Amino acid sequence: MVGLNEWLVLGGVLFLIGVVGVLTRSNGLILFMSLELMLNAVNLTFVALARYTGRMEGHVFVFLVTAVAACEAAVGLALFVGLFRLHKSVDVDQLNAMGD
Amino acid sequence: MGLLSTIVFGPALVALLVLLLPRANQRMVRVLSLAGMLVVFIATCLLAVGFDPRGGLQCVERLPWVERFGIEYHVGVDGISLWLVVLTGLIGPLAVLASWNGIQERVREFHVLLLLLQTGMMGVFLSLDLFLFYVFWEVTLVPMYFLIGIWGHERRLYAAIKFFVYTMAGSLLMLVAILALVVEHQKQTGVYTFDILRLYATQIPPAQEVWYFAAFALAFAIKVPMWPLHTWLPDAHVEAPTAGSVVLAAILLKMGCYGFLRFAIPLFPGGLEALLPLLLGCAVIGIVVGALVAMVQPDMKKLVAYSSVSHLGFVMLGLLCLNRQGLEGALVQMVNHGLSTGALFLMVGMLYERRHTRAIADFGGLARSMPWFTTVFIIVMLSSIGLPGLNGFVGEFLILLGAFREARPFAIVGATGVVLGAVYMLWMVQRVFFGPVTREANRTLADLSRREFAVLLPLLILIVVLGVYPRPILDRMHGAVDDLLTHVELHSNAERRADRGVLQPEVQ
Amino acid sequence: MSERVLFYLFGGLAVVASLWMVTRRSPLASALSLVVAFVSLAALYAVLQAHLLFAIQLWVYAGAVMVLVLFVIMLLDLRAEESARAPVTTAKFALGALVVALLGVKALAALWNVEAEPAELPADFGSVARVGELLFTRYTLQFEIVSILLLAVIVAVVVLARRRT
Amino acid sequence: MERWLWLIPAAPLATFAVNALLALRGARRGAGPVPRGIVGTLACLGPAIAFVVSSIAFGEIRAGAEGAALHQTLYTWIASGSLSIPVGLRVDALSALMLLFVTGVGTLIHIYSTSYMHDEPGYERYFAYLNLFMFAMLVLVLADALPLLFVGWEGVGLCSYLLIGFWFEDPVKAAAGKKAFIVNRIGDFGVLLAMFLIFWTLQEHGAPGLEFETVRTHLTAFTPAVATAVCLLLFLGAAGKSAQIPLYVWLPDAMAGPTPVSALIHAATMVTAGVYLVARLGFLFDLAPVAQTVVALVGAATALVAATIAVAQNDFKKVLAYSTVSQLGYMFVGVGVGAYAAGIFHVFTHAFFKACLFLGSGAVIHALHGQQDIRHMGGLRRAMPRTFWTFAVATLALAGVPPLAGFFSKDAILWEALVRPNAVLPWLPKLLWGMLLVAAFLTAFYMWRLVSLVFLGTSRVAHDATHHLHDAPPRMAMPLVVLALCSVLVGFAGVPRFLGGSNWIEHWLHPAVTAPPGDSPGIDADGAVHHDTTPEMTHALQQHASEAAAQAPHSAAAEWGATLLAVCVGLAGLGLGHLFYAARPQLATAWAARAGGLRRVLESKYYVDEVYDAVIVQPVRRLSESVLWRTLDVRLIDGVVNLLGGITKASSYLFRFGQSGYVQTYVLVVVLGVVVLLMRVL
Repeated sequence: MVGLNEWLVLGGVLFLIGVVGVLTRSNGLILFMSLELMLNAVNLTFVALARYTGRMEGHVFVFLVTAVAACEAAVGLALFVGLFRLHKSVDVDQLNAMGD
Repeated sequence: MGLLSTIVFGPALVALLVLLLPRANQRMVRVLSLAGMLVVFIATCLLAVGFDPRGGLQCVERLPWVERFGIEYHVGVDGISLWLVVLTGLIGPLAVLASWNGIQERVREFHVLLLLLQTGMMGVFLSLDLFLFYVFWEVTLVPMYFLIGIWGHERRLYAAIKFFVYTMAGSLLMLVAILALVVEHQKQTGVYTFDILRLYATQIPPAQEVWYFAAFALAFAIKVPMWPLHTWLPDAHVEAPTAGSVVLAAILLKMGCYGFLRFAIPLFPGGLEALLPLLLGCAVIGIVVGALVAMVQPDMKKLVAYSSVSHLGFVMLGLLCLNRQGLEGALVQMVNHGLSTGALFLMVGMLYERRHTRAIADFGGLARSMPWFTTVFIIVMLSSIGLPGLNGFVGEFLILLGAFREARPFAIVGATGVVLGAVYMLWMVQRVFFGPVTREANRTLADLSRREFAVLLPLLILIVVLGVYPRPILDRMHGAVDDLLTHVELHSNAERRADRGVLQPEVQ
Repeated sequence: MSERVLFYLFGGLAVVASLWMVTRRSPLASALSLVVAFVSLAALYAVLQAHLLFAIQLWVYAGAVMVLVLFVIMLLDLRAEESARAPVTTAKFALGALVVALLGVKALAALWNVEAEPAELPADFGSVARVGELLFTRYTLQFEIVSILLLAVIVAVVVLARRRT
Repeated sequence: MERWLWLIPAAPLATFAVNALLALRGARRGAGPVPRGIVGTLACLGPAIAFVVSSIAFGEIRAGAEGAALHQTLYTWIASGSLSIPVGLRVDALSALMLLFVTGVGTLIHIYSTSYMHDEPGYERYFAYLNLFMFAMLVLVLADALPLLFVGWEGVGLCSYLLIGFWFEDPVKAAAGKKAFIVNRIGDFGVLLAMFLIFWTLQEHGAPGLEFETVRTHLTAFTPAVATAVCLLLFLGAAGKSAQIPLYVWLPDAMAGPTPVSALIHAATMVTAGVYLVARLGFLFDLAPVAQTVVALVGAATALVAATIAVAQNDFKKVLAYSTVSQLGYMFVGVGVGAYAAGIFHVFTHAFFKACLFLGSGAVIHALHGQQDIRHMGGLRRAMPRTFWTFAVATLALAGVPPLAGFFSKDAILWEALVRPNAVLPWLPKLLWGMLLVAAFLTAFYMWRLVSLVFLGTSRVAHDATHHLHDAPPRMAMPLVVLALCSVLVGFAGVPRFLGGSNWIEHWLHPAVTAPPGDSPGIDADGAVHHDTTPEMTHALQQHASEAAAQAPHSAAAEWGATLLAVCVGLAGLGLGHLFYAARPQLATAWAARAGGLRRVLESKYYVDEVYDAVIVQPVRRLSESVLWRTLDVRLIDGVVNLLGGITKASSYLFRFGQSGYVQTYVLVVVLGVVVLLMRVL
């Protein structure tokens, strides 16, 4: 049997990789993909916990998170398309209209 | 939904509907907004018709909101708020009509904000729960800020921010005082409540009462605005679009006076006593200085704005006196000022639409090209300077009569405002309407259109009718004013009570 | 025993693919590695007896979302940009790594210390019927909210994507 | 009759409404003109109906007992606490007399106007204003309480403003209207305060109310100090409305209005409202000897000063205007010394002959197409005989030539001023008498100067104007003749006893202007007030006082002497005027050259307007502009506000660095936050 701690650490590692991506990549699309990775890491944790507690709620939440992530993907990508039309770039380093 | 809730939330509901309309269909937006405003106005009229003149709070609606802190949705109307509500209802459709041609950009957003503003103002006048009141108080701030900031004139941003910051600064202090008061009340009785009727009974040590009162009074005095906190007003008025100026002058300023009557004075009568000379002084200085400064303004809108400072000085003088004549005069004067100054701003706006200038020097001799306009303007001007037989006189007379008893020197100085009012108004009328036509553009100006006349007609009728027969308004106030006076007398110290003798029945 | 093998196989694959995704210069490469990571995760769900989620992960993530991403990447034609700049500036990377290290050390240590025994599972654990039952009984409201969210997103995306004329 | 009193003001109000609508309709582009006949007839109908109803009311009061009055309450206007202001109309002896000549003269002037204003584009507007004026004036006269009187009081001021500025395109005329309104407002300030003081005084006395009858029946409520304050405040109002020093400056400027307006408003009716107010509250003034002294002194000073100015004016209407100011001064001396009947009598007679004079001047100006400078007139007697004769009769009446109207009324005032003792300044009666005599001489002099320069001598009329010279057309001549006849006849209403008359007018007015017996503080022969007297004693003292004033110690011989002296002074003035301006014009030129400085001062009206401008108007404007507005509001208050704003803004720059707008910076901060949290929790 694989221990719960191993599953959790795997989830944590994936999550951290996602965080690194979000923090370091300037390409908006990769940044976005890193975000998806973080969501998936959390999903993995949910599923693992469901398996070890025997309760199905975790599955329901993963289901809901997936739906929300799909929404996010749709809107996010649409925004990137719009941004690209406007600036010919999806580089988040160049997007600081809110700053000044 | 009860009548009052209809009045409060009706405009917001219409605003939602307006949002659903297609952006391109401006006419539809205007018609729907106008219809909504009219329905609300009719509702306020029903309220006035069904009002029981014996006094007391009426049409009360009460729902728990945040039960843990005793916050409720609690609205009701009495003789003090009744006419302000009706006035708000009346000004609403006029503001929409006044923007019919003047506003051409972002029409939908403009009307949505106007409707939300209506909801906020109605809420302020009808709330009987301090928390609810504060929410509505702040709600009025936002639409007005955008109305000035988006549809205003050249220096609109400066004016909008000044307006916002001034009012916000005052109301934050008030929020602190509200919370302190509720906590104090909880300490004494063990229950949290924001219900002002129960808070009225809170006993506050005199030393602290002054500070509570000062916090409330500051918020309200800024809104009134009392001298020397008035400098946001001219800027806001000058930069606001016509409808904004009208609503600002006719209703928003009255929220300050109303706040004094409903909250600051009955909650902390002792505080008023301590600060009375200061407030009276500011009111009277406002009357005189407002009039003097109005006299030398080169800009028509600014002139009318400063005249508001002067008129609101009268209102404050009357309501600070706390006797029947003064209070009722102040209430009547609030309505009168709403009618006459509202009409003045409407008409200045009409001139601006034609000539794109508000400078007095750019006009002259308009009486020849615009006889109807001139006639209406002069009637409104006469109402504004308190010609007996028109509405302005009734309020001014009662205020000065009341003040003459309670604060004779202040009343005498204040009465000079009657003279000064005539000076600045007549001088402006002379320079704008009389004399030869000095600019070619003025020679062919179009007279009042049917729509413009329709906007002004209700105001004109009220100006004359309320001047000749103000009783319908006065009679519905007596009960509420008596209640207020009785309450204040009971809660202020005995020495003052004996001195003033207001509780003793007056000889009829 | 096979469970442990599968765990290390797909877990390792997921980690490697994720790292690959984060470090690639080309978005296309990143996206493809992410597909690998998602598929690995789907396999892990299967290991964890989450049959429905296994399917969903494949369809929605590895399928729909990633196709969408790839589609956008190709639509935007990002090659010009990817060559112009380094994928990661040194300062930024150092900062990110530092923060993640700080976070990681503590968090992973804590996670490693969790101990639990696997529960006895009913036969239909993770089946469509069980998940559906929960969704339509206890979590109806959440389910409906998500459906409204989806509707809103459809409208929003249409509005966003429409070319202004 | 009582039920129909409302008709008196309602009739002109109705015609005003119709004419105002017609005027506004006419102003719309493309609207057809309304026949002038309809407008004019309508306009005359209003005051005519009022005249008829007033006459009936007058007859009813004459038939009633002494002190009879008609009273009608329409509705309660304002009610607040103990204050209740009903709209009540009341006709007693005093108001009945006023009604009669206001509506009578008013109707005549309306008829005159139909012809005089016939070619004006603003015909309907003119009559609308004129009707509105009649309404306001009648409200003023009919009011049974101060607030309602104040409605009329301000109403006539408004109409005066509108009519002075009737030709609004001329900035000078528009400014004259504004000046009239504002100066009147200064007076109204006094009336307002007086009302407040009366109300609260009576309230403390348990009888809140502002009706004249309430004041009259509660005179004991007024201590001398309060009574003096009230009366001085009221007099401030009266001085504004009736153009007394220091507020007389608006009336000469008011001549900018059409001439019939000058006749109606600025000679016959409105300007006498101040005198009416003092007489109406005469019982109150009787309690305030100091106030009475002020009224009399100001009146006499005004009479004298205005007469001197009139001597040097060259504008036809300005001469008449200053003459009006001067005559109003006379009236105030009358009411100021407590001789209310004499004062009102002069109001009454003055209305006729001064209206006649103004209408005559209107006929001349009409004939000369707007020429008002008397240096460009002369010899018009031949071309305009009707105008000349009526004008001459009115002039003689004004100069006090017996037995014309002015003789009786002026003489009554002179005599009362001399014989009524003054408690405050014992030497005052003789001073007043002297001042009035000088004024009478000057009046006769400048009036005959006017007649000589306009109608006698050789013509100095511009050549092209001579062809169009015409006498007053019938509708203008009729009022002139009627008024001239009245100027001859109405004086017989007050033939004094020593001339064998009954002094009807004094008996008529007596019950209206005096305190009711038994409920007022006593007044002894010196005018001092006693509060500690019983009602019986009071009554006795009052009787004694009036009898003392009327008879002893002055014999009929003294009265004969004083009257003869006054008549001689008047005749001397006329004679000198004739000598200077008709018989030997070079004499006038020589004298004028010798006293050039004096003449300039008089011609410039003592520079009063300039002084007011320099001392009051300009400083106030400068104070408002540069101190109150630009310094206090803009620099100081806004400065503080902007400073606070600036501080906030400056400090926000510090925080702005955090708001870079880069997504990743925000994420970094979030993650750091999580790190910190984890450090704490784990």
